[in-house]
Amino acid sequence: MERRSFFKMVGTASGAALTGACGKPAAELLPILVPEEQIVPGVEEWHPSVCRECTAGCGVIVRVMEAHHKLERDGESVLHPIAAIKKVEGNPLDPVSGGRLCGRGQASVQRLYHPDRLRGPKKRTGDRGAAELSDADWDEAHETLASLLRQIDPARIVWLTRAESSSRSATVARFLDALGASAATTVGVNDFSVERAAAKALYGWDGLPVYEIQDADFVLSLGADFLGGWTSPVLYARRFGHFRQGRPQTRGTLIHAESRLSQTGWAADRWLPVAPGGEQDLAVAIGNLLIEEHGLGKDVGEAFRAPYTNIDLAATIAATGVSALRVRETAAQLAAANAPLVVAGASIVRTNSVAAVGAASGLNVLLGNVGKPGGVKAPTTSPFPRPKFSDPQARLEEAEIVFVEGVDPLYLQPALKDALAGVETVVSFASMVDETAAFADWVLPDHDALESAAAVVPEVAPGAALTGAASFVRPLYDTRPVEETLSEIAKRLEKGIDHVTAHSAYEDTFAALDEKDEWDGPLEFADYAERQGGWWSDAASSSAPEAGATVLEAARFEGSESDYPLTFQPYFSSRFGDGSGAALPWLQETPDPTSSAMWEAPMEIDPGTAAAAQASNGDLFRIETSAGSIQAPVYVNPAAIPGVVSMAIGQGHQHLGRDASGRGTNPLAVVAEAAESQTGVLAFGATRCRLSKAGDGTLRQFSIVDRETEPVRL
Amino acid sequence: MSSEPSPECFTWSEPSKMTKIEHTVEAANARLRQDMLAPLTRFSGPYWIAASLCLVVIAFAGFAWANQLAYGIGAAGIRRPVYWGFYIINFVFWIGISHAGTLISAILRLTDAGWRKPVTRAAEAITVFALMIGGLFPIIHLGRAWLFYWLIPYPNERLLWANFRSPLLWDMTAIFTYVTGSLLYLYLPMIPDLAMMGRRFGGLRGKIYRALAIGWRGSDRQWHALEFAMKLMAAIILAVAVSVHSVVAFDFSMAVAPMWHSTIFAPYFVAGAIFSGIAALVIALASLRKFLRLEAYLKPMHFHNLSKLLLLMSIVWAYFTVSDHLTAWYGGDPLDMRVFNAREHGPFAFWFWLMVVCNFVVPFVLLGIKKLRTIPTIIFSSCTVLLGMWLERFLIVVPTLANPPLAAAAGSYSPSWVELAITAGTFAAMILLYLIFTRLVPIIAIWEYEHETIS
Amino acid sequence: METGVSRWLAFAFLAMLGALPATAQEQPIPYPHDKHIALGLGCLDCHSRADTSDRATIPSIRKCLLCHEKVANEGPGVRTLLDFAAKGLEAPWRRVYGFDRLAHVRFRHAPHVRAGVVCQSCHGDVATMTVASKAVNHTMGTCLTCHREEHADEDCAACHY
Amino acid sequence: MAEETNTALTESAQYRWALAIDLDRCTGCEACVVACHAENNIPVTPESEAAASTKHWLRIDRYYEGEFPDIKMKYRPVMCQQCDQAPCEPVCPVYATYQNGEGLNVQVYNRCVGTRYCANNCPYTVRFFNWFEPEWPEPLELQLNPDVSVRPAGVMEKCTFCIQRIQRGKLDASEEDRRVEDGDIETACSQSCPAEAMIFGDLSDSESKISKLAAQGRATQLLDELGTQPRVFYLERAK
Repeated sequence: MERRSFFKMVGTASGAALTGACGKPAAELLPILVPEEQIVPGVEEWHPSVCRECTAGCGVIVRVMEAHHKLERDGESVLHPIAAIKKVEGNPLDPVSGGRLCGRGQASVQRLYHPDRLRGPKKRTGDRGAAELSDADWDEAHETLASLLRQIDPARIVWLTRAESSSRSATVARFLDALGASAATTVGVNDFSVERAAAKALYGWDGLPVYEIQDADFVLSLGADFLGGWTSPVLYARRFGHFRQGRPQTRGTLIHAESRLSQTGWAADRWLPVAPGGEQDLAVAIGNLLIEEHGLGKDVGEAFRAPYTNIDLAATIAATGVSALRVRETAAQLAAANAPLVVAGASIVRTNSVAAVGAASGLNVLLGNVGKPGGVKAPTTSPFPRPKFSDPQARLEEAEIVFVEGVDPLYLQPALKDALAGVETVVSFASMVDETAAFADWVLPDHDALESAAAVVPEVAPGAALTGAASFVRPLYDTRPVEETLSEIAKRLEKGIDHVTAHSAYEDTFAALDEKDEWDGPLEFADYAERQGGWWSDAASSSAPEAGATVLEAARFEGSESDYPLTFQPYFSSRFGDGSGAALPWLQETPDPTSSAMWEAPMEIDPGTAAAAQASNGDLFRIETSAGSIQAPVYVNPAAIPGVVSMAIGQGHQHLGRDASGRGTNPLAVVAEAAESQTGVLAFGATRCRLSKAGDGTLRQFSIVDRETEPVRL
Repeated sequence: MSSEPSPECFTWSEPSKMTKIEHTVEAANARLRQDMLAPLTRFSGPYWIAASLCLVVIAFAGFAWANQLAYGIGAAGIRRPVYWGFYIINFVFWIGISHAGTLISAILRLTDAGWRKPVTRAAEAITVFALMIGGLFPIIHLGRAWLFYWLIPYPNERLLWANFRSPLLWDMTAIFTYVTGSLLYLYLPMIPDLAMMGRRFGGLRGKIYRALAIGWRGSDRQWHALEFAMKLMAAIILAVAVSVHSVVAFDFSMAVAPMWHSTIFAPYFVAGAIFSGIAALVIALASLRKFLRLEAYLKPMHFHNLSKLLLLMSIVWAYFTVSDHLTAWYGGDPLDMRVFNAREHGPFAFWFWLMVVCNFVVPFVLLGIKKLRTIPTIIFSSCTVLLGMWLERFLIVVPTLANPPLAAAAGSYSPSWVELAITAGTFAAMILLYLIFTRLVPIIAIWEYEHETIS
Repeated sequence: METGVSRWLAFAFLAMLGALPATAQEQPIPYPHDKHIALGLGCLDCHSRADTSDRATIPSIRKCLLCHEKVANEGPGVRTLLDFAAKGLEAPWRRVYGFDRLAHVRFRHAPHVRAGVVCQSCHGDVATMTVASKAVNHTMGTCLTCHREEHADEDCAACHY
Repeated sequence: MAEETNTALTESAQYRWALAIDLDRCTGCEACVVACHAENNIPVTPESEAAASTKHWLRIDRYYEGEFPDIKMKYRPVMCQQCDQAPCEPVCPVYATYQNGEGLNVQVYNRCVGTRYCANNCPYTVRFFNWFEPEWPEPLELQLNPDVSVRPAGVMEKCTFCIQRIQRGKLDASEEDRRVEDGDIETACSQSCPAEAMIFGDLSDSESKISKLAAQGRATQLLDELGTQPRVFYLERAK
């Protein structure tokens, strides 16, 4: 979409009144009735918003048109004309999405209209986890929670959330502050704590480094599936497109090193199959070659170079699982490139991931591209707090009340179950009953993201960015934004943050920031949000990097090699993200990129392992680890590394609506409790496993063939 | 002419014994008439049982079709990429069977093969019934069967016309022509017998016979006209029959699908149709012989003659099959080879080799070796040929569709109960139609047979 | 789920509809078009989007109230109207024109109005009607006749998609 | 190549719609697949019917190439290729599919009787049949695009190049009395593509992006040896 046509749309949108359904009871009827100053039948309006499916914070535009909602009134079914959301697309003005959007973002409208969304507040009546809920009253909920909080030691309040920096996180922080509770914590899975810790240690940056792929001519991505489920897939895919074919003379070359052929591996010119845990070794080996053979990094301090030079190169290369030829070739290509770049990440977290990401990021320092075009840029500061990981396991053991918002801890870390069971009151803000909500005493459903006003700081953005949404459709059900719930509770507690709405939340935040002179964005953000979807500036952060040396350490794996000969690595897919995508039927029926399986996430094993286990596609196998066992159908992946069992995260929900519940298995359920050594987050790629046949099954593959030239097997 | 029925027509009489020697032409003719007309009024217990069984199967097929109409064609097992399945296979199969009659009887009539006479009507009836059944399948197979009439070019205000470029339209035209032609061809030689029966039967039944006899008096002029019309129809129907199955073959060979796009398909299909048609005729004659006790008329000679034809067609069929597969294999087009492999040693291999056994090995051995060629072995090989020819159509339709040019779109097919029920229903319908037919007209053309005995 | 049989019937009826005489739909209020037009109202005054959007649209009851709230608030029809308004309801008007779902027609008013097609061509002389009735049968023939005469697009995909 | 396409069409048609897919940019992320579902009222196929009934008008064909460790994925988005010499068209007995003046292979749902011959004759297997009546669990039907038909059981469907957007774009342009300009119309897939790998446009405009891309050395057409003259141009990956 062109910018000018977008302005045209926005003009129409802000001219007309934005609210959807009329407050009046509906006429049953004619689909072409025009209640004046309301949505015009057959005319589309576009409103900017922000996608909340993941934390990347893509600006979107939303197509709103009239539709007819079937309602029960006085025992009669009537059609009520409402402003309905038809489609979500990228906002062309937004520097992150640039008018583009990934599949999850496109599918977000199905979350809004999901048939299993909660229609109002609920309280638990049955056992925890059984999801037996009865209707509750908002006042009752507020009153109960307020009285609980009045009596409680603030240290025993825990807020579990995701790593999203937004008006929401700001409101939550204010609320917890006012109560005297400690800050909200993430669950430690899929929150990029590892990359953040590495950036902090290496460059002293707060936030994720920004990779200027579009201006590089040679990119080595080490452990970062940046075109798949990593940090900001739309931004990086856009940059990748430009990197490949956006410049007249230059075609960027991408080498991808990871322990599975991820989507970045697909798009890459070459995939280097790194042995699990060998990521750090590969980084170090390449660093060694850059320093010793290509004479790079001369102006870098000795302490910084030490981890690369004090090694046995041959042994290190052997540990990577990649052939020496390829390692040397890659190092030579990096050294020869005009604008080389290493994208460092830990899509699959191991026990030494911070060291591995640090060692890989250090290559950029050696290549001298930090802060340069086509190199690594510092993140911009955020006006809102971004929740950090602070050992929820330990905190839950102390907790009396737990709030869960924007995350499904029991799905991402099933091991938290016991700790959560000991907590007296669990409050969930989920809009669909997920694993944790089924465990909660109170489920106080939040508005859907598309119904909410919000301001979000993107995970990675080219410059300072605040992407926002005004609310432009009337909420479908009796839901309340978390901000409002907190405000109601705070009012009862007389904590002085009453009358907080999603809007005022960020306006207040800006005012506070302005006083402290920390924010140079506009105060009238709501106008920006409504008119164009956010406020963005090209201003880049000026914080200079201070290269800190990486402390190397070897990866550990849980389970003995003799009992568990294989390595197990769950991964986050571009389909399901943190697992919440499994609720959306469009994503369920989108074929899994690797196996082309639909409505299922199989375990991927290499042909050798499959032959040894006599497994073929669809056979049901048991993955056994020291933490338990699960069953899943097999997909024999010709590109799987021998001895490595990969499995996409997303299926295996007990709840989360009709499309997710009871389908497949959650690979995180058998991940042993290994922690990444520096951050303490779950190292979900550090478990050994073994396989055994469990029975026959089917794999619904969209393509039953993997090779173009082989005769077809049916 | 007398409208009073002769009383003996309504009495059940012992069929003639083969050993019994007829002494006079008159006595022989009287015996013939009695033997031929007796079944028209004989409704025994087994007849009712057979007819009711058929009705039950047909009713179940009807239920299956209703189910498919109500829930969508998804009730059948066809799915992407195998968009055609049992229905089209059955369609081709039944159209093939229809070649039994008309074509064979026309060839025999034109060549004036004397032994044809007890065979022709039974054969022509097969044609008409098989066409009626086969012609249903394109409609059953439609996604919106109730709109089938849109295939007919009829004037309308929207100036919408059917697409004459589509082989399906050629198909419809050809089949419609063929049905009309073969109905006529069945009817013409029936006229003298209808007139004779009109004299013998009273009541409504007699009236209908007389009406259908369209004033046949047996004058010389009428005989001449009839002879001429039958010769002409035989020539025409021969051309139509060949063209019909060629057009059916065009349904496939006009497509760009691998292994379908073959120049050999038209004659291949015609040969296959005659092949299966003869097999069907043998089985029909054997059943008539047994159940209507026509041993005196359908002699071993008839079966032996037909079996020679069957053997010939088996060899012709094998020749076509080999040349079709050989060219594909030698050409080695990767798209063709994917289908070829799937058929020869892939998932369809079992059915493929079963087809080869049924269509070639069994008839070649049993009918080719004189010692083995007996009526039971002839009937047995006819059965295997029917099975084999059905499999042949399956193996033409399904493997190609399951292996489209883009390998990633490959799929598979297994029929649902709906398709199986409807398929079973059509076989039951064929039997039922035959059962009814044997009670309506004499299954052997009496006048033709009388002519023979006179001459 | 709609059954095949009922679809069959629907089609039969659809075919028959083309031959049905114009019938007046039972409306919640017997709105007299003739009276209003005689008073000087134009079609676009109420069906206000006909010239700019896909649909002509039916006015909200609030538009009726512009006149009927203060003046002309007598008569049984107006009283029904005011009753609806008092209850905060829209009048449940019934549809007079429309295409069958299975016809898959995407009709847009605006381009037709722009091309100079007058309302009467498709809706009959509403000025002489009381309650709107189906004066013109919208069959594919009706559409095509005009499209041919005016050399408008005759591509199937101009309307069916 | 562009030059080979039907010349009779180029003279008479005002527009010649085409799509270019740059496989060097494509990451196989399937955003286009979901975007297509969202735009075109494609019903969700229940799991029991998945794979063989799922109507992915746009799918990603993927093939492994080579052997581990030097293994690669070859992949491409495949949708209706809108062939100039479309095998699907002549075989339809009722003209439910035909080529319109702008080179689109139009599928007329109301005319389709469901012989499925077109699907058999499509070398790309991009035609999808409605085996059952589509269903949306309430209130998911609120999302349905009012500009696109909901196809009933028994009807063939396929990628339309987002004809509703083309018609809308043409009307918008005609309102301003001008031709549709390059970039005015985007298909749902090309609009969503994060890597900007899909470019939709008018081949009759020699200055349009698509015209330039289609004339590039990397431009190929899928199964062009069949002579179907597709309107989808794949820009092959550079070596």
